Amino acid sequence: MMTACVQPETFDAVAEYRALCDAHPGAAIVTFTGTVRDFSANTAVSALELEHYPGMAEASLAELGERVAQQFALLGWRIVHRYGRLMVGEPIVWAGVVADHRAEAFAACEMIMDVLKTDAPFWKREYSSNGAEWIGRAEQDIERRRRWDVGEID
Amino acid sequence: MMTACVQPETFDAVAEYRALCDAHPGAAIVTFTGTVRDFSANTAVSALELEHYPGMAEASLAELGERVAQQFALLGWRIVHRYGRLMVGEPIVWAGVVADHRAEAFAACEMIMDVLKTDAPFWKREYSSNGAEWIGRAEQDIERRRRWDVGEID
Amino acid sequence: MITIKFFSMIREALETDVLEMEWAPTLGDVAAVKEQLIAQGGAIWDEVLAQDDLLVARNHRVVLSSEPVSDGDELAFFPPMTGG
Amino acid sequence: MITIKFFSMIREALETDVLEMEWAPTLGDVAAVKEQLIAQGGAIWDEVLAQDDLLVARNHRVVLSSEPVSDGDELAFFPPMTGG
Repeated sequence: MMTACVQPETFDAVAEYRALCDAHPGAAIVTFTGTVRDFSANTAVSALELEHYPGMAEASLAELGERVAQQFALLGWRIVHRYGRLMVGEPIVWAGVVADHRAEAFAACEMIMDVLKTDAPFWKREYSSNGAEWIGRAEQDIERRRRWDVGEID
Repeated sequence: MMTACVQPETFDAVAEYRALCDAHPGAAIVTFTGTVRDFSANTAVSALELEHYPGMAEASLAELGERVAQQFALLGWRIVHRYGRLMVGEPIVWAGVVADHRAEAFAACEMIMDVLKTDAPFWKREYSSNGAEWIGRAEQDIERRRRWDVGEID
Repeated sequence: MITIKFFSMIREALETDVLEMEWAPTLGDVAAVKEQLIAQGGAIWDEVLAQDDLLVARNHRVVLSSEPVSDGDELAFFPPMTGG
Repeated sequence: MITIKFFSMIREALETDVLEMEWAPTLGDVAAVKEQLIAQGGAIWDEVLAQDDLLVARNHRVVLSSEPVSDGDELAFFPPMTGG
């Protein structure tokens, strides 16, 4: 399994994990699940809106998966990213990778998340008691992105 | 959920993942799944035997989980480790952590695996066409263990 | 013809999702297209498109202002991405 | 009385899973227990327990040879661990 999916509907993270395990028995699997948190800079968040660039979003995630797969000799990978309006507790993003060894699996999954944060065309807006607010890019996300020695992915 | 489990029976990694997600909605979740690989240094492996030190194995995994949880402010964690005879493709070990942010979740899960490899009292023996052979500790496992600034866990 | 899309804060500030622009040899690179947009749009467009952290994509890849532009291209302007 | 366990290659080489030893004040630390085991067991025990990478646990914690031993303790000797 080597696919990326961009969708407005919620997804079943458990089913994603099962599908990846079933497709690739006998190796090291690392997964990341990101869900909408109910706080952000001390303001209660009620919902999140993710704007995306149709076409480019799908292409950038697919290219990211392929690049990471090549760099870490992955046996399989899967990225799911939502867009649209999400409620607190819902999954936003899911990434799973399969490698022969754990070092490669951890690095690959972390690279996917770090690069995706800054290079995939999604923009987050939070809805809270203060109204709607676009989220700025965090300095630590830029730092984490720099650890991976690749050019811009888009 | 903050528990370690040492058992001879196989386990359902998907059920472990579901239980962790259900117990902790709204955060960053990283999981590691390790299964019996069918190769090792070019010899076809048919089965793996894991000897363990009853009592110390449980205690060391519980202490590891607690220490990592404290270091990375985890909201939840779960470690499952098998012992006894395992067939190719079966799960050996599962670790899942929940944190507020992805950096902490990745680091915590990787630390659990790196420390567990060298500090938890399990010993692997591979069965192949060459007979049974105890597995030595890999140099890279010692290197990876050194990255985590904690004393010996047991 | 080139298609130009706007996203997130940029889209809101310009009150424009997408527009089309007749391609001409004078629109040789991204910077020239930006100048043309500002000439058409006026002060607000000047301010918004001058933002330091503005990103531009050509055919779904982030590029520099010096990137050549061809007839049929899709350009897009947007702020730093915040996925995941 | 102290309980002494052996695991993996050490267990196999010594052909012993577990044994008990009467505690005495002379068995003040792990090194003294090791000497006593070698005195009882002979050449093979001397060779096996002299291995550079031999680890020892006292009451489920890996310790140094200088670790004190008390009546009622559980000691264990084993090679480097290879879990996960």
